[in-house]
Amino acid sequence: MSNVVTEPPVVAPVEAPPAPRRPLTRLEPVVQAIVPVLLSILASGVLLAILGRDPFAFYGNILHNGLLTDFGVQQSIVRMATLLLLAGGLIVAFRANLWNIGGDGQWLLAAAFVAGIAPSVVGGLGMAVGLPLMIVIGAVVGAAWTIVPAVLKAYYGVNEIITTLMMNFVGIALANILVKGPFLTDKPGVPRTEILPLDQRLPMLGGSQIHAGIIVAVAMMLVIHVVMTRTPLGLRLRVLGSNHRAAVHLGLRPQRLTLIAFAASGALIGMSGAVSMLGDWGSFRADFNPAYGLLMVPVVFLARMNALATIAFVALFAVIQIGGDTATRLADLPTAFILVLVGLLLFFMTITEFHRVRRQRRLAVASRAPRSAGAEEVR
Amino acid sequence: MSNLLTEPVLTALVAGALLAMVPLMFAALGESISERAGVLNIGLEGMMLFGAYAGFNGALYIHSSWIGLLLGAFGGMLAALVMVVLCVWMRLDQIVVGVGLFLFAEGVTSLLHGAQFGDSYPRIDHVSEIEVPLLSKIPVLGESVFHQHPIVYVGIAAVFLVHWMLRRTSAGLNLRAAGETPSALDAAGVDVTRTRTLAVLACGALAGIGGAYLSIIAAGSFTPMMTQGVGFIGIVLAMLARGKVMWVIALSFLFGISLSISTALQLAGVNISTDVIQMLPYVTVIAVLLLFARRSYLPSALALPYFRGER
Amino acid sequence: GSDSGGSAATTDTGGDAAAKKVTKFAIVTPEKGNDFGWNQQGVEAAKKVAAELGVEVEVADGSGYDNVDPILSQLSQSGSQLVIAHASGYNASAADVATKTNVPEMSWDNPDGVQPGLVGDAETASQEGAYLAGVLAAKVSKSGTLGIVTSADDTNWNKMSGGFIAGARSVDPGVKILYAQIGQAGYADSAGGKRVAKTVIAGGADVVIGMGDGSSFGMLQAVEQAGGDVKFIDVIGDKSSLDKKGVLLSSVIWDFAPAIKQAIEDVNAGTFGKEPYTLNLANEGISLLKTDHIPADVWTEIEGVKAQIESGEVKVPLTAKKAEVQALLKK
Amino acid sequence: MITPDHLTSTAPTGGGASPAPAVELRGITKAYPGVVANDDIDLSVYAGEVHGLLGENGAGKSTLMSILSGMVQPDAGTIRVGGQEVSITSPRKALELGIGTVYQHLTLVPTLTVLENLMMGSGSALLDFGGARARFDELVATLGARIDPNAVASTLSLGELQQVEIVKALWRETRILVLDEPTSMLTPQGVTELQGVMQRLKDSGIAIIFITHKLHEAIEIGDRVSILKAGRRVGGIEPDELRARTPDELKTRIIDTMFGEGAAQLAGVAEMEVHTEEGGHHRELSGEVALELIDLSVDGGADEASVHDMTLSVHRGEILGIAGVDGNGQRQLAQAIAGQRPISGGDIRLEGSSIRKLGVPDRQRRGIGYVTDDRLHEGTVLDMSVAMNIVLKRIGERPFWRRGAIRQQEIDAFARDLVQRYEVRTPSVETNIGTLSGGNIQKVLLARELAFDPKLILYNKPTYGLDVKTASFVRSQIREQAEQGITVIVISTELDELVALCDRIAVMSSGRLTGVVDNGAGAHARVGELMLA
Ligand SMILES: Nc1ncnc2c1ncn2[C@@H]1O[C@H](COP(=O)(O)OP(=O)(O)OP(=O)(O)O)[C@@H](O)[C@H]1O
Ligand SMILES: Nc1ncnc2c1ncn2[C@@H]1O[C@H](COP(=O)(O)OP(=O)(O)OP(=O)(O)O)[C@@H](O)[C@H]1O
Ligand SMILES: [Mg+2]
Ligand SMILES: [Mg+2]
Repeated sequence: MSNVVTEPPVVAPVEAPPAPRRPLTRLEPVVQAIVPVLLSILASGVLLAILGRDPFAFYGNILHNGLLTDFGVQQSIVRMATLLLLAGGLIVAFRANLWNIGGDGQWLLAAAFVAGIAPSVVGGLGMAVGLPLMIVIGAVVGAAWTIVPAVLKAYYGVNEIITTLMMNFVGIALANILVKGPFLTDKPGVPRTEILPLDQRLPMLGGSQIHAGIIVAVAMMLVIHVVMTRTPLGLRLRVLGSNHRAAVHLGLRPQRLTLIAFAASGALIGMSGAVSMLGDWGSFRADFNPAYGLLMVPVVFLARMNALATIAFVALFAVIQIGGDTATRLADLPTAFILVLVGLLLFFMTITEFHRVRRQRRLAVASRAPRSAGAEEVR
Repeated sequence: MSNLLTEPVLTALVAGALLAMVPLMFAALGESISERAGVLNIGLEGMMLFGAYAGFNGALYIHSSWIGLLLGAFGGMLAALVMVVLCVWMRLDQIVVGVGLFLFAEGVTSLLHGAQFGDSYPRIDHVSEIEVPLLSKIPVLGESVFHQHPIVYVGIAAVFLVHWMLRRTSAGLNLRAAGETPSALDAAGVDVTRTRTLAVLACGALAGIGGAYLSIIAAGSFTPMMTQGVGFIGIVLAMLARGKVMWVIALSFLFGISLSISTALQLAGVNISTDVIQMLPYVTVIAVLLLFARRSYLPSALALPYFRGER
Repeated sequence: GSDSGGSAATTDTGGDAAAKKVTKFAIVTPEKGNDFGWNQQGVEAAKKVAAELGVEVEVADGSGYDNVDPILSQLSQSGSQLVIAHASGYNASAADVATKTNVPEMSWDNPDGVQPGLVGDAETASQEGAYLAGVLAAKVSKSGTLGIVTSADDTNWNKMSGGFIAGARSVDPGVKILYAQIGQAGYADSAGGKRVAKTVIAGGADVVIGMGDGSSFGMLQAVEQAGGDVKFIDVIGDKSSLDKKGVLLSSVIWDFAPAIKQAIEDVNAGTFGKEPYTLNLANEGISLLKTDHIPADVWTEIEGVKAQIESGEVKVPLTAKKAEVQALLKK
Repeated sequence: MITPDHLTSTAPTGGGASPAPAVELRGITKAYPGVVANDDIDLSVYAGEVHGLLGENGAGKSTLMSILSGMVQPDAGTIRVGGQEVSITSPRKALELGIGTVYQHLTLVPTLTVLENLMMGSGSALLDFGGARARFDELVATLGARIDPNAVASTLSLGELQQVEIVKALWRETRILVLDEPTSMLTPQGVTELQGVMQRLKDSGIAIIFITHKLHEAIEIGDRVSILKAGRRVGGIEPDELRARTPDELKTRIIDTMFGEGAAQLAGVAEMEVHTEEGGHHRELSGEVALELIDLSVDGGADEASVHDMTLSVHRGEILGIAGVDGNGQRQLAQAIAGQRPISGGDIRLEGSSIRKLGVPDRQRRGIGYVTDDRLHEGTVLDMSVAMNIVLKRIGERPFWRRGAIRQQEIDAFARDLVQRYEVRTPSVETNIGTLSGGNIQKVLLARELAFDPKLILYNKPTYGLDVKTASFVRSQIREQAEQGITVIVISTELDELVALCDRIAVMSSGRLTGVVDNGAGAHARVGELMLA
């Protein structure tokens, strides 16, 4: 008994192995990525069979056209540039528990704005100055579109799901007004902005079809990762995200943080829109809305808001998007089938996530034995 | 064009407003219920699409709008079942599954539509409406508001019912607790999972009916992605109603009438871009929020899975 | 992979692209080719021409708008000597891809994008057909009120609306025309189509011309349910096989075959894109569908007007922008 | 439960051991990540008897009770209720077995009214407000409580919430009542009332399990005592012995079992049990004023207490107590001083200069520390590690961050040291703080504040929920700080503690300062009067 006093009981627990997740965490990303993909391939494979299509041919075509041809892989990487920046923007907001559901509105508005003025700006200032400037402008527009939700949230606690959804609808309409109004070309055809000449778009990387946007995107993701995991700001955002009252108590200036998080989120999403216009589209068409923002919401969640993991997930979805169109066409299916595939993929990804958690809990409980021994020695 | 707003036109406008309002009302009512219980259905639009498709088939082949609406409810519940199993039972993330459900529903329904109706584009004949005695004699309103398919009145009644339920029945009380402090509900011996399951299924059924109304009555045909974002607006309305379901009627009517007004303005030759008109409802809400900055109330356990014994 | 990157490809297949004879061409449409409208007409025309000229055709219908670049590029690189980007929403991408892959592309309503040998421009004088529809409507209408319902602010819809208005007024200057648009991009919004069409009919219109894609079925529904003798005029495709209730008065039919055929022949001749490829009454690219709801005498008059338009006697206004339509309406 | 038929159903046994125990736990074991919360525990509770359950923080008391009330499933062990072996798979099952529980952390729905909270889970489809009201009045009468049944829960004070919780626990035919630290948030009067209630309940034949950290309570009210330690039942005191011995003997014995042989001597029972103290140690106070409140007013809004023009000055190195019934504006005052809440009037001066305009972080930089009373929802980020929580008020500062980058090793090392010194029961510093027991979370909060020596510290219920050893340890820490010249303000509802600790005691009642008492002979009584003024 006496040893209790000399040796504080706390020592025993400290020595006790904390829930042994180590081996698991290493394998995890792999499992996380592979299993759900296999499962959804299986499920939609069955669906394909029912529809009388050849599943193997179908998936083969996705892989071939999305990844295995030079052309396909390049297109996929180009698409990644757009999606990554968007996902990054969502990560920043979600980390702070700010549900920026209005990503598409911010994205489209920035895209429309950039596409609208790019031809004159880039033409006038030259690419060296013009293109970076346009990306910045895209960021500014995106950020500006988050001001209302941010202020309402920070100073009045108005729920941001409502406000961002609202601003989303408004943003989409406004983008259309812009392309049909101030930014409209006098050319016939669907209302759109002036086309940014091919040779004034984001420069291609060494003779490939991949434009510099991917470099910007990957760089930003790395920055986000470092900021979120290592810097004070990142930690402050996490704290705000998991406990608002604590943030107030700890003196983290929640209001200011809320504004910062929203602004950063909008800025990254705006950059995504800009890169997409300056890189691949070159012009914004009325009623254009690929709804990338909505797709990225679950993707970011499944990557558990980890920037690096997000890169992997985004790559997967880019390949599906690029390879999918041809695959569905060759299988004589509507492109809508890709949506089915993506939906299933999301379901199965969440399910594997579920099993990860379950496994960890079980392991944790299994770890009682050594601790029990510790208890013995205390008595 | 001033002589345009004749009685028949006004009637058509009000009727049109109702056509747009009813699906939204059902969806928003459903969403309010499940949000009250702490489940956020981002996939509401998906449930509506399922309902629209199933309902359309029912009405088309069984030649009864009621059977159609019933099947619509089942279609919606089928979609809701995904939320139930993954989010309520397995406690997976509601946003991920919700978005997944939405994309999945869009895909599946267009797929089926293409395979089934791709070359025939069948349409449902005019479904019989009932005239509310006396009231249907009132000019304008009589022919529009009081000359509708009964489901419209059923829907409005449902809102009142839910309102009453939330305040006067145990089920309603459990619902509110499940969204606010599930641990307390659990401690009181009520199964949180069961409560939330029922709420989500109810939401699915209502959203499904809303979708079925859209395809069977409002459009008379099914076209892929025909919900046109009504589901998402439903989510917003449910949140704006702040759990007070009566607001759902007012807000969804506001939405419907704003659409009719946009039509009226065009017919009157007023030269406003439809984009501007489309923005108006949302801009109004934002403006209201900005001016009166009311902390929009949301259940504190919304979108959070419940694990017993967690602190 | 064989052909890595555009710049390389460009240098390889450089000049001789124009010299190539078309053995295979491709057509890309946003929706499936079973919509009784724009997409179906395009696909069927392509198949027809392919059969006629004995060349292969690759059909990529239902390609949507979000992955245009990849799809066009893939088709350009899978052995086609001509790609038809069958949607004016594809213009920008078509020009890009053609330049990158150096395979000629035909795009719609894109006169400024023309690059002889590389990017061709196809135009529709759809307003001419709509003008005839207007004449027909005004003649058939008993109420003296006509309706125009569109699903979006769309160039083609605007052009035809203008033509319709002019045609109707040419018959009865005092004719009342109710003009309404469903929404921003209500192409699929069949409920909206029905809602707006109902209102227009309530306004007294007994002939409604509807331009809407999927939403057209909602409009048709409204007309059918209106009962009485309200009639519907459709555009682009021929829905008579779906017309159970006999309300389909006519349709402004677009036949893309002449344009596609001409384009292929020009590629073979190395003169692709020098001239725009136009659909008009003259080359049968645009025509008015003859149904047995149209009184014979009226039809003969329409034939007359048709001749006048072809001879240039009658000038049909071109209203590509909605504002122009509304201005015309106000006149 | 207090219905006549029930009274007759179980013969009151007046504390004597009746044959079959009402509840019998055998070999209960429950493990959590890295911890064995309950390790092969045996426990018997008899009808008409109060069973005091004691044990240091993290000993496993709450876990054991959670198992009994169906909230947690044991890894091993059997439970008998009224002789029948049962498996309590859910709270509903527990309620059906007549087990009512007042949890350590309140379980009311804040947005519902008191009555609605009570009606939750009632079988009937329609809510029977009439019947519920009758039942409520009946229970409230027996408990001698005063609550508005239609008040929304979030507007009640902790004390009132506590009463509602007890009503809730008794709502159904309850034969076994579990009270997990019910007294820790009550004022002396509250505690006395609760004791009366428990007496009445046990007379009516109910078996009560009573968890507390206050030995005298256990001894006074308890008919039987069990002591847990590191998840095991390491000892207990039978009724006869409990009656036979003097309180001090019992306390010494309990403390020794809880903390090991000789612990009592080491610390001194007196120091462990503030109850027995009477503040006497007079200290010389420096003349210089550290903190000044000048006509300070804080608007608590609709559903919170307000503070009305308070004027008060605190000297350097002084320990000033703020006494008062809970919910009389203490928290609002504390938040205003800490900068978390805007003030509506007056001024706050730190060493002469006004700080009213400064935000929370600036005031921290000026040396104001604040230990909140809401450890779960305000004090900590539950899903972050113990180590992180310790440095959360130092984000970005050296040595934990260098050139904007976090230094995890530094943080962990620092945290480990504190965990050692404050004897925080945690598997490791990487463990999520949310899984720690209430008392251990509190220790982390204290460590966080004490580690970085501030000018002025504000304690809100500093020993709330702490076991006697930790509590005395905290008090000694506070005294030490004062000796070093740090100004200390202690807000507490425990008069004994304030008397034991403070130089002066200010008393708050309904948001106003009703008086300031110099500690010393008779202070206890004077403060008591002022509190009710
Ligand atoms: N639950 C909540 N959800 C969202 N926002 C909230 C919530 N609770 C409070 N807020 C908003 O966040 C603010 C945080 O409180 P506070 O004003 O003390 O931050 P702060 O430390 O003053 O920040 P700053 O120094 O930038 O002003 C509240 O004033 C309120 O407007
Ligand atoms: N949900 C949980 N997950 C993980 N560990 C837990 C959980 N609940 C309790 N524990 C651990 O079990 C042990 C016992 O906790 P418990 O709350 O039963 O102690 P206690 O005796 O009630 O302490 P206190 O007097 O401070 O309330 C503690 O070490 C705690 O860390
Ligand atoms: Mg406890
Ligand atoms: Mg502030």
